[in-house]
Amino acid sequence: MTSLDIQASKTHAEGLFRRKRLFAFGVPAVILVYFAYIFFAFDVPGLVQRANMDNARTLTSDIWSHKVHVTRDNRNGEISYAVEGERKGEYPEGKRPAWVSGADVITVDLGGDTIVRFLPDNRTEIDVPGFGSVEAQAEGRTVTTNLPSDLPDWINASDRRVAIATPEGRITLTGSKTEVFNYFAGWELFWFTFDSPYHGMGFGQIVFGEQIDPERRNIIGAMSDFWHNKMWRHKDIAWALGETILMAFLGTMGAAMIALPLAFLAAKRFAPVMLLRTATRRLFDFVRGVDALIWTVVLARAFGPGPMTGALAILITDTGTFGKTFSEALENVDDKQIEGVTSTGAKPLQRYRFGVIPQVMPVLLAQVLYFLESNTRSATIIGAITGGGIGLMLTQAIQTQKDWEEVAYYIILIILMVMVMDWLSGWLRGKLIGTKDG
Amino acid sequence: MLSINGLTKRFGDKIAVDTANIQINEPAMIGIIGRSGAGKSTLLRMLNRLSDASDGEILFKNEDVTAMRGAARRQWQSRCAMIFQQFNLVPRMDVVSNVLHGTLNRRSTLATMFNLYPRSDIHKAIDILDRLGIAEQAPKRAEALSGGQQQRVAIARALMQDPAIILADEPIASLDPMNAQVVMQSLRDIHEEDGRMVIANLHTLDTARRYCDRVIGMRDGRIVFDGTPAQLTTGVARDIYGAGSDFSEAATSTEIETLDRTDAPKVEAVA
Amino acid sequence: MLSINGLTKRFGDKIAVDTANIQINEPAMIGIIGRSGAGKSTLLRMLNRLSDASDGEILFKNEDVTAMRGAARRQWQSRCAMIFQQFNLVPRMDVVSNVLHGTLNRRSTLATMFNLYPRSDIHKAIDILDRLGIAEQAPKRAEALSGGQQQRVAIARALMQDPAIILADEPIASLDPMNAQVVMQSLRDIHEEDGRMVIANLHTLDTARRYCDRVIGMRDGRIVFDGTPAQLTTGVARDIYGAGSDFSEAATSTEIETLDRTDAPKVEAVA
Amino acid sequence: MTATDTTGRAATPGLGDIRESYLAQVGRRRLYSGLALLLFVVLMVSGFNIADDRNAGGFWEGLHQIGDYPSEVLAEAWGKRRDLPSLIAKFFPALVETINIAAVSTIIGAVGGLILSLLGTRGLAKWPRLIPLFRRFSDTLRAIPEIVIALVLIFILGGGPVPAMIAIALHTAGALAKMFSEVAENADLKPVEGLASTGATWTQRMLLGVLPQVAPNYVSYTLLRFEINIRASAILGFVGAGGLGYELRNAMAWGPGRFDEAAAIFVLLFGTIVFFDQISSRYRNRLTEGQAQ
Amino acid sequence: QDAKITEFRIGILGGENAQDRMNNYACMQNYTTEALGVETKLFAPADYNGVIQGLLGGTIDMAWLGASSYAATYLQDPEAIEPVLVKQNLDGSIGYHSIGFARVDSGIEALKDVEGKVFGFGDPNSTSGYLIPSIEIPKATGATMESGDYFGEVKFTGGHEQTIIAVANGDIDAGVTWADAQGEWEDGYNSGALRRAVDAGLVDMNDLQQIWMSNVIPEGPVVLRADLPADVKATMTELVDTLYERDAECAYGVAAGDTLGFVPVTHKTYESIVAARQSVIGN
Ligand SMILES: Nc1ncnc2c1ncn2[C@@H]1O[C@H](COP(=O)(O)OP(=O)(O)OP(=O)(O)O)[C@@H](O)[C@H]1O
Ligand SMILES: Nc1ncnc2c1ncn2[C@@H]1O[C@H](COP(=O)(O)OP(=O)(O)OP(=O)(O)O)[C@@H](O)[C@H]1O
Ligand SMILES: [Mg+2]
Ligand SMILES: [Mg+2]
Ligand SMILES: O=P([O-])([O-])[O-]
Repeated sequence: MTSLDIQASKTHAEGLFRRKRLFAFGVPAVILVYFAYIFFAFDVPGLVQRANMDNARTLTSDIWSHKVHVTRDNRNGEISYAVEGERKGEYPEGKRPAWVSGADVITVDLGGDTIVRFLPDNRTEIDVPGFGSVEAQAEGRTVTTNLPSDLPDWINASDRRVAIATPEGRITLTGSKTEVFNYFAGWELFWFTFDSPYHGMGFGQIVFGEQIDPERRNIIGAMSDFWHNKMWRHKDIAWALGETILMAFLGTMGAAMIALPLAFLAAKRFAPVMLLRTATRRLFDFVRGVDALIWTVVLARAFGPGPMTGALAILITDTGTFGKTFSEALENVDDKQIEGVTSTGAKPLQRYRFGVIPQVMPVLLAQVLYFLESNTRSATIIGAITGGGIGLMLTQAIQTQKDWEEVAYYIILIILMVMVMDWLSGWLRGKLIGTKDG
Repeated sequence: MLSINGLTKRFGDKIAVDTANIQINEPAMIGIIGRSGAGKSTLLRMLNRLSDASDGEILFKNEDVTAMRGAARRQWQSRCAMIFQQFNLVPRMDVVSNVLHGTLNRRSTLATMFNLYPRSDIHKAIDILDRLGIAEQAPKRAEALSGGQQQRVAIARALMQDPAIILADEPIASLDPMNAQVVMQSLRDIHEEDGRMVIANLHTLDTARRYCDRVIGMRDGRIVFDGTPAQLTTGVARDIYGAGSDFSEAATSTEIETLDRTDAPKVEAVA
Repeated sequence: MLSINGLTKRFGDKIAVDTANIQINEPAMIGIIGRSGAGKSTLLRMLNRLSDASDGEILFKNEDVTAMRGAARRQWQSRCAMIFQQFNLVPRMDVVSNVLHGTLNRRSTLATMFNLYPRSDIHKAIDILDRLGIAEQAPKRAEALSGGQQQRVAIARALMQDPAIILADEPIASLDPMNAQVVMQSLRDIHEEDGRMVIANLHTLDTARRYCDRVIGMRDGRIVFDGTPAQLTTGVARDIYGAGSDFSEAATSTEIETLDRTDAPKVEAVA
Repeated sequence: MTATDTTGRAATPGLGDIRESYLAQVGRRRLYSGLALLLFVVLMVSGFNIADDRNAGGFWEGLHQIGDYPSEVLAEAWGKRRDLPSLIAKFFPALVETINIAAVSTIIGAVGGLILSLLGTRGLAKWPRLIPLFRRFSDTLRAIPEIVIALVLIFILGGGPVPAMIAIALHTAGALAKMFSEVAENADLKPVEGLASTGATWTQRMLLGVLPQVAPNYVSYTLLRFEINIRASAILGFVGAGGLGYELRNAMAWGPGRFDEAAAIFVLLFGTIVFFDQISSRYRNRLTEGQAQ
Repeated sequence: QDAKITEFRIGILGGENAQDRMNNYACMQNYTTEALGVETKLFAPADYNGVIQGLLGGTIDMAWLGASSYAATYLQDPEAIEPVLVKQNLDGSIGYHSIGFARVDSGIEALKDVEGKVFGFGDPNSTSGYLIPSIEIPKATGATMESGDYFGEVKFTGGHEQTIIAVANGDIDAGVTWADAQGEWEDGYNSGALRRAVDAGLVDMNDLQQIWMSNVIPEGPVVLRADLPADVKATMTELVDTLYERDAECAYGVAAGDTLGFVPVTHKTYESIVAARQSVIGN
């Protein structure tokens, strides 16, 4: 190569690298500019300000712990004990937690020497180690206390409301009620609620111990009480999970069964009539494009809320998706096998059965099984709209923003459900495609 | 018996088979030779009615095959089995099922949809496989077999049809010499033992010479030779293949003996 | 200069390289021969530190190469270029970029991400390609090149590293005889002109004899011969290859001259 | 040499045995496929019945009403068709927000998925021992439906597009990591080794050795994901994050009187989905074809 | 038309935790099964529209609607449902109010303080959470409810409960929900969404203050699907009518707070609301 050529080569290469550099800088730069636009379009700075870290804390602590409320109604002096302050979590008449004592003066021992005493006349006395004793009285709509004017940041007081947060628990006082929250790790009442005779019993006691409820054998009674737990509603949740999986299963399989014959109509080599083919394809595009979301809303009118509506929404959308992929698979079938079967004088249906189905079956099965798993997730979301399954329970539990332990429970169940479906579809895929003869 | 009169096939402007006339009066074993694109496959596909003729007629025992439609056509196909270069089996199904496909025309659609065949057919299929020396492959998937074995499965499928005619479109083109020999011998045996007519497209001269009673040569869609192997001189072959004087038969050969004459190692045939 | 002491590599029970001892005191051109599985590749990969030694040490100018970790190891790799049988280029990238990969160790990751190679490096890359006779291929994708050209790109990448040692693992095994000659000659030229040490695994005796100053023979992981090409008699070769008396050098040859002695057509080398 | 037939036959075990064992095999297979079919039919039928039973309205009673709602919407929208363009203009910003959510989360998710896939692929991973860790991590990300993360984040961050964006991005990262690593597993390692031999760092090896190989597939999967994410983003709007889904829910919920709005939003959403569906499938075809050449 | 029914389906309006809603209606479900002798199912769709669609499509037999939801159903199909009963407050009235409220620490004391800020409605089909305030507030402010006109932004939170939480969390500056406006603010009044939120431990009313109150709104009717057999209608009307006498605790749950039970009502009561809804559509 002459030195002139080399020079040309070098210039050329420099140009090449300039272009590559432009590309290498250009793409990230475009993305960066886009992100900058998004940063302001989505109001991220405002969001950072509004972000409520207290909520985050509540959420994380709620997930693994529960609180027991001790509440005095300041108008009638009645004291109630309830897990999470809910009606369903109320201690039965005449029972109360072990850390509450006294009759006229009710003493609540929060632990770590933090003690709250409910005194007569709506008076309350709180011993906080290292701070001293706080005295408060509720009168009408106001609360008076002996608190000094400069307060530590864990006390928040006005004449209408006093809130004290100690490491052991929280106390809030208002004119109408005085509440003490005592925190404990774990999910309380997960197995049995207070009204079950099995509450507080160990596993061994129930399985091997003496009969607890004279009416029922221990295991049967315990299972039934667990199943009907009012607080955690295991039965409803099991049904909800079942409904969600059912939606995914019916929707996916139904769609596959409808899409298979239709796909023949959309595949060039099996549907010589162009008009029919195009019509079928547009139909597929349409049902896919409308999206499960809108189908859900449309179908809810005809079928009402429930899993059938969700299943049908999935079915309709996926008929479009399957129709498209199936017909693509059908377009690509190998002619040789069909021809071989045809040459024996086979009838048209037999040709499809032996010439086509064995070829496309692995592709179709793989596709269907993959969708079975992904539709389990879709069914969760669709349930939230159409009113069925674990999706609705989850969204509503989150929207009411209090029972985060339930939310966590649902989330864990959903993840497990999806993972099990994932595993199941993988297993079936291996079994069916690995061994099945057309 | 089989009479092909003025059979023509046009693809657009292209004439793939040009007024072919063949008369076959007894169940012979016939080889059709010619170079690639000569129209051999097209001819056979018209015979089996896999494709329609543009012109001319095929008469079998005075029945007009070209005119058959629907069930009659399928009925004809079942009497006129076809064997393909690429075997054209259903690879994911087991060997016996593939052989049983030969009975599809006789059985009701519904029963076959569920793979339900009479036990006697299954026995017969295995007998045929045994005759072809691959009975022990019966339960395997077709795709698990070697090329030669697959072609024998295809022959078994053809036999299962109990056909009057067996068409074979370059049955040994995808096979190594050893398997080629086994397959050609099977066809010859079928012809001799069952007295079935066999028409085979072949692309090597020596195979045609060795196994066929009669050889037909095609060139550019026309039949340019029709005679006994003995009449097939090198000169005639040059005509058929349109080759110059550098044409050597060995170049088109796939026979083991031909190879043995060179220095390649000797191969033992194992079924 | 390079001193390999008791170098051993075990894969489970299998000993791929068994206490190899090699002393190299000057930048020589060394060929390693031995049959498949003898441990040649494993030895070279340990030298480049692509894989770790199980035992023993490699000293280069009294530095312990085997002990290097992280950046030091990569630094060593940049001084000890490697050429592979399958070229191991990035096929979808252009030739210049592939050559510039030789400078990766010197450049920051970020800079390479944005293709920020200094202009001088780009010029140098093209000079190297020119030296190897493939400058006009510079803008093409590597995958668009022929095998011989790709191997020369790989050599260019190695040169771009400005290495003290060039390792070549069967650099011509995937090439046709003509390209093999070009590539071996390039390596020889680099050795002679730049004074770089070249260690090449070769599987043909005559190549080793023709291009190398020193030949090392390996068998079953052990070094069984170390000497000049002249000392490499047919008897020694039989030992190395563990062959019987039917061993013929021609059988392992890829040289054009060797082939020319048979009836293969003569090929002109075009740079 | 013509004796193949006889040699073949000599090797044959008793023909009766073959028949028996084949018939037994067929019987077994029929039994299994019969059972599988039966199980499937039972599942489908009982599943249908359970779903029908737990639904407020029955399948058969509802079937004839299927057109009621759409026809009401269409009738009203048709009546007010003149407003349609202005309504489309009105809701266009919401559409842009929906698309933005999908686009940002796809980009972020793709980068996350890329890193996770490289770290979780045998032969490429920087820390081979941690492969199971990264794999389980992406499995978990993939298993969580977007709605879960979105709603939790709305609680902390308040409403708006960001929670939806983060939720979709996380799910996308998990989903793409799986698809990406399937591609990366089949990547040719020779270029990587070639780069390693020059002393390149892990990042350089991945960037220069792996990415060029897998890029077409990665881009194609990312496009597919973008299309899916537009749907996801619309759905999240429906349950609480902003964008077109939120507008659609309000319009649909109010019912007659705003069905023209619902129709306009529907047109936007449908048009967008079909548009990006077509674009992505066209590009994907091109990318994968380009690779085959 | 007088065919036997095989099951009875009760819809529960959205806007509250599905589980809580189911819990509150569990007693009602038992009574219904007892009274009708057929299986009773509860459905709690995510929003008001779910129940409206159910009634229109004939997939829900009974529901306690809001006045606006009733109007929505009536306007789409006047033949679909019949109002039968309405809830009576402790003072015997059958009205309630839309309450505008904000956080105490937000400094918002009246509607004028919300100018330029974020204002939240509940469900588009809610009377107190949307219809009435969307008519009355513009009269007070003299501007429309379009985002940016008077309020900086106007949002739909999705339901009463979500509005309360959104205000308490500061996601929106002010919102509207419903209450009977009887009893103490600190309790969340005697009945209504605020009371339920307090009972559920969601908010502390001391953190919130009232900034606006609508004129009285007629309480929504309990409706029955018009196609139901006459005896079923009679049985169910009787059942709900006497629920308070039968089981006050159950009535508390079903009626969202303290109540005197249910009294008969006809379509006439809701003509003004139907007109109001029509006027909003006209806009
Ligand atoms: N379906 C078709 N459409 C158009 N032309 C065709 C078609 N099938 C065959 N032809 C043409 O007809 C001619 C004869 O083809 P045919 O396959 O019969 O040749 P052949 O003798 O079997 O050759 P080969 O040895 O390659 O199989 C060829 O030129 C071919 O291109
Ligand atoms: N990664 C590995 N794992 C296990 N065994 C290996 C590995 N790499 C090489 N070996 C074994 O080590 C021995 C030496 O292999 P090596 O590749 O070094 O031989 P070679 O002389 O280069 O042979 P070739 O000419 O085939 O390249 C062989 O027996 C091989 O099977
Ligand atoms: Mg042919
Ligand atoms: Mg090697
Ligand atoms: O319709 P309401 O939400 O006011 O009951």
